[in-house]
Amino acid sequence: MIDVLIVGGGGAGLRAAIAVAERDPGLNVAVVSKVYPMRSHTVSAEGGAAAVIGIGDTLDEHCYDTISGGDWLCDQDAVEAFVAEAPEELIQLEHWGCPWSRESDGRVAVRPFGGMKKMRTWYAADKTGFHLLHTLFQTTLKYQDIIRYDEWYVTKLVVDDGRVHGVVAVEIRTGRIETIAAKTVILATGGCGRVFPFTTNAAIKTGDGMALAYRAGAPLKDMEFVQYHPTGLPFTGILITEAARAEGGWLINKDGYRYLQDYDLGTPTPTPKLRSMELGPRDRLSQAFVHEQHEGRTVDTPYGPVVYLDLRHLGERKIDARIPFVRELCKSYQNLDPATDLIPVRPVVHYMMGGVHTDIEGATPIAGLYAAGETACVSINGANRLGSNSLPEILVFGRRAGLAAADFARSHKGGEAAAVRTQGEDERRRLERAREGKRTGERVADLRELMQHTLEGAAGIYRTGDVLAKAVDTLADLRERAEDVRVEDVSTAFNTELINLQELHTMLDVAQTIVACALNRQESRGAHQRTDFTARDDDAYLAHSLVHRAPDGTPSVGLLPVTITRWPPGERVYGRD
Amino acid sequence: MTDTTQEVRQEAGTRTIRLEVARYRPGEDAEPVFQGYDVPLMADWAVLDGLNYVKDQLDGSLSYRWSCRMGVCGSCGMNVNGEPRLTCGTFLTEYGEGPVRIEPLKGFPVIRDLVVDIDDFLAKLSSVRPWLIREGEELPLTTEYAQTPEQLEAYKQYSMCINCLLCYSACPVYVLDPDFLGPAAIALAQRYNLDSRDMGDRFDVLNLDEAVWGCTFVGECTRVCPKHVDPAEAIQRYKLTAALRSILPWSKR
Amino acid sequence: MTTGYRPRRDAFWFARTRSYTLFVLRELTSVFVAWSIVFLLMLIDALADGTLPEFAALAARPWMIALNVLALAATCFHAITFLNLAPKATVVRLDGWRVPAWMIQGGNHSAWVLVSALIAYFILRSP
Amino acid sequence: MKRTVEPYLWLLFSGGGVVAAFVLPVFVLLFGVLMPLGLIDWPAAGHLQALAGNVLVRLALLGAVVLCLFHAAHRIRFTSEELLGIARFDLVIAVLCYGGAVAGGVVAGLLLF
Ligand SMILES: Cc1cc2nc3c(=O)[nH]c(=O)nc-3n(C[C@H](O)[C@H](O)[C@H](O)COP(=O)(O)OP(=O)(O)OC[C@H]3O[C@@H](n4cnc5c(N)ncnc54)[C@H](O)[C@@H]3O)c2cc1C
Ligand code: SF4
Ligand code: F3S
Ligand code: FES
Repeated sequence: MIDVLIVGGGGAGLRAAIAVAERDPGLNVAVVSKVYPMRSHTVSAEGGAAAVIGIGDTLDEHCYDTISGGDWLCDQDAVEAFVAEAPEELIQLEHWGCPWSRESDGRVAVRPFGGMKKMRTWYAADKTGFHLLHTLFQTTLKYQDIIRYDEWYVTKLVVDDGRVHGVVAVEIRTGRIETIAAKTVILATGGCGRVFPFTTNAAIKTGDGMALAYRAGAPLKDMEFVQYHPTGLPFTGILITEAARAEGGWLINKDGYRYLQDYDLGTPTPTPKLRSMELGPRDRLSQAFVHEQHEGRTVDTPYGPVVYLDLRHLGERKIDARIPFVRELCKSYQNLDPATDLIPVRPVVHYMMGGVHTDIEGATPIAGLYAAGETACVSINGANRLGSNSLPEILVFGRRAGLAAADFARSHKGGEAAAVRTQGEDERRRLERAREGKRTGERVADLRELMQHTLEGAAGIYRTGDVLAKAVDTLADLRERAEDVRVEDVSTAFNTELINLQELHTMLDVAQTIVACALNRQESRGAHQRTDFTARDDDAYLAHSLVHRAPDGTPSVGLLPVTITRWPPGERVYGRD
Repeated sequence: MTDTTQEVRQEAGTRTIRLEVARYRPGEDAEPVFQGYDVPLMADWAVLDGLNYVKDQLDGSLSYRWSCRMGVCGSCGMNVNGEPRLTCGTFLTEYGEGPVRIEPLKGFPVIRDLVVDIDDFLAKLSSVRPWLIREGEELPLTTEYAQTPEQLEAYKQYSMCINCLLCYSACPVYVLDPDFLGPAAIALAQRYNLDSRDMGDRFDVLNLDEAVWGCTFVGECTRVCPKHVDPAEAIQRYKLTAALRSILPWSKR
Repeated sequence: MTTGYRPRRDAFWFARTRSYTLFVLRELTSVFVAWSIVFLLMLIDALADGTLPEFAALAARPWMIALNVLALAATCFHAITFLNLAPKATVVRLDGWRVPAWMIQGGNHSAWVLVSALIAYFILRSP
Repeated sequence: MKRTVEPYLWLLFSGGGVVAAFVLPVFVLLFGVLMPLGLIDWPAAGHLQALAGNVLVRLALLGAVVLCLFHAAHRIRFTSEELLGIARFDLVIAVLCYGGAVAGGVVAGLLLF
């Protein structure tokens, strides 16, 4: 019997594992991950992690930036806890060996970031997530009692009588299907960017944890809030980090004009100014792009319209010192050198503000089930996450969830064995049936593509009621068709087609909740912009969307009040003092 | 491949390139066989995009690993025309008219098609104690250990390894003798050895016949490394360290 | 647990890529290093026995010259590769600034030329 | 802790590599190529004998011979194992290679002293 079973070996999952191991070495802790932990998507994060350390910065200012950045949809008690614990977490990472970039006196260096009023973003060049994840992974190796299930894919949460009892998972290498009994489960499966066609997210980001929780009866929260990052490379969707703008990069349209000044984001200055112009929040920058496109001031490419990110004035030396990975990525994937060329960029789906509904300790309404990281919604990100808040979030709430689960495991006995066995058997039969193969039917990839384009059309940067309503029907149709797809691979060994099929199902679940929540929220707030309801409506919608799975399998959306502590809703002001 | 829109596929319809992909199904095949697929030759397609095209459109049963498609997760290493490469960062146009031969990384047991077993490497990775070792009192979580940019520079390069294992596949010593600790694991040990905050000693695991002394300085590991880690250098440096320590037993590091 | 398929050893791995071949050539220079030492010992022996003319006659045989031309090429290849690789093991840092490899290599090669000239001078200098 | 002799062998190998690089090309060039081809004259036997008569020179020669032989032995050991895939006979091969080097050193010692 596992005491704490963590699904996901990314930043949140590994941080939770260490927290459990440190709290009580007697506990059995296991990490199940569909890829080797160091392959998790945290590895791709580039820009940095925010936490107050500098003199002249205060916790309250970080809170305010986060809350106003989230358009007052954040739970302020959670934000306060997050901001207070973030510095310790980043220092803890430093103590574990993370190679943070440094000032010449040996102290950790910080850089500016979008929507932040102070310089408080710690960074390890522009491979922050990579260093963070590898440091965490290597540190977990010190705790030899942490059991790892590498390349195991979790397909189901076993829940009985309102309490979690473990998971069912496939060992991808052998095809072995096993029920892993556990007193507590922490979901740390990351985001779901792959429900959209054009995303910075890795192939593994298919929203599995959200779907697992949702199917098990736990609600998802704020699923309509999908973040578009303003600067992705046009074909691949590879992210050009916000750090590029923080170091002084400009966004220009086809006339070479810094167009952000036309969107109430301040006036251009030669060097970056905090909370202004290119350092505005991501939702506003992505929306400005759409307006430029409508005005015909973007440049057409085979992969859609683009604007340019101009780094040329930074010079080769600064680029190499601060954002070398940007240069490497541009050279290999776009065949250009940012020191001399303009970088074509367009908004790209990047991050999921919503996720599994949890409280401030990471607990879901199902006893023993916790969630942390991008898959969870605590919520500190509200309607729009600020860049560099996610990495500290996965650490702070990964640790909190780990500790809470450890305490739960210590104070509760293991659950009912019979229910676990029958549920496990049912799931095994379902998976084995899927692996029998089927020569006819549509391809997984084709349905996936249809779903992705439906989402892009309906739940993109701007949304509108009737398109969303139509998308509800399209998705319902796709769901049915997905029950009957072609499966060519009947092998037990490393059958990725079987996994892709499971992922298609989870993505469809997640897609349905996104569209349902977006349809239900008749206002514009942060990353959720309705062309038919263009204003923010605090009277009706200063509330989280909470979506449950109805007995007939469709999503049913309700509202939950936002926790306000000290910052009453106000206007979001950028570029004006 | 992020967005296989209909237009892209049509536009590509005319020019194709042949991929010869090693297939191996345990229990069915006695040894790998090659299977040919024609995929669109698109200017900006990586080899990985070609494989994704095969899996999505031609043959759903092909298995391989990938995730980030931006050269940082380390999962998509394969042998492309005999060279270990990250397939997400290797472009089809590099191979002219083709064909492009895609095989699993050499030196590892093949689990399936292009997927190799890397558990041995993970065991080696843990064996070098790749974590920061401190002695005495820890600083509280309000203060960081100071480290100047120069001190950071001293190990930074060795911290860039993405565990893609191209170096193992390229190293004839490892291919010949799987007991060899190998380039990435030793480079990682050096990453901690040279970190000014680390007080650990990894002499006992590095100064072994099958650790640094197994390396004959072929140098291929460094040549194929996509992240410029230079493991060959890390190993030769530790050889010097270990040799000096062996003749001057009182000296450390 | 499946162990998976292990390909058989490739007996001609060193012929597969240019860099492998260069590596093997580099290692094989050691055979000529050994030969050069044998040749040196023969010379010393001849000096001790006072049979230098016989040694000179042997050395002038065409196959002997051919062998020594090869040995010259091999020892030069050895010298170049060995001196080039030296900075790998010895990373020199001055004040945190890492002395670039080409400087160390340049230093090594200069030393090589100097030592060679010195040896040649002592041997050829008329008494 | 497991003991290994490799560090010592490697030091001899590296030292030998440097010596071989510095002295062998010019030696082979002079005695093996230029003189036999008649491009330069053989020095007088007396001159060479006088040179070799110097104890320091003789010691240096002995050192160079031993180091170079160790260098060659080390490489031949590993290269033969890699080329022929016979690493499992390492012990035998090592004894042969280094044994050869030691024997060469003894011969040189006898010749020189
Ligand atoms: C390109 C990019 C750049 C970014 N840059 C920044 C930045 O600079 N600063 C910042 O703060 N944030 C950044 N972010 C956001 C941040 O990186 C992520 O939100 C964060 O890393 C998520 O971490 P996680 O631990 O929640 O999930 P992940 O790291 O995604 O890990 C998910 C884990 O769950 C496992 N898993 C998933 N499903 C299953 C299943 N069914 N069974 C078993 N295991 C499963 C996976 O194997 C994986 O181990 C960036 C994001 C992207 C895409
Ligand atoms: S050292 Fe280089 S080649 Fe080897 S695993 Fe690391 S990144 Fe890959
Ligand atoms: S290729 Fe192998 S032999 Fe050494 S220098 Fe690299 S580990
Ligand atoms: S897919 Fe991640 S490195 Fe290639």
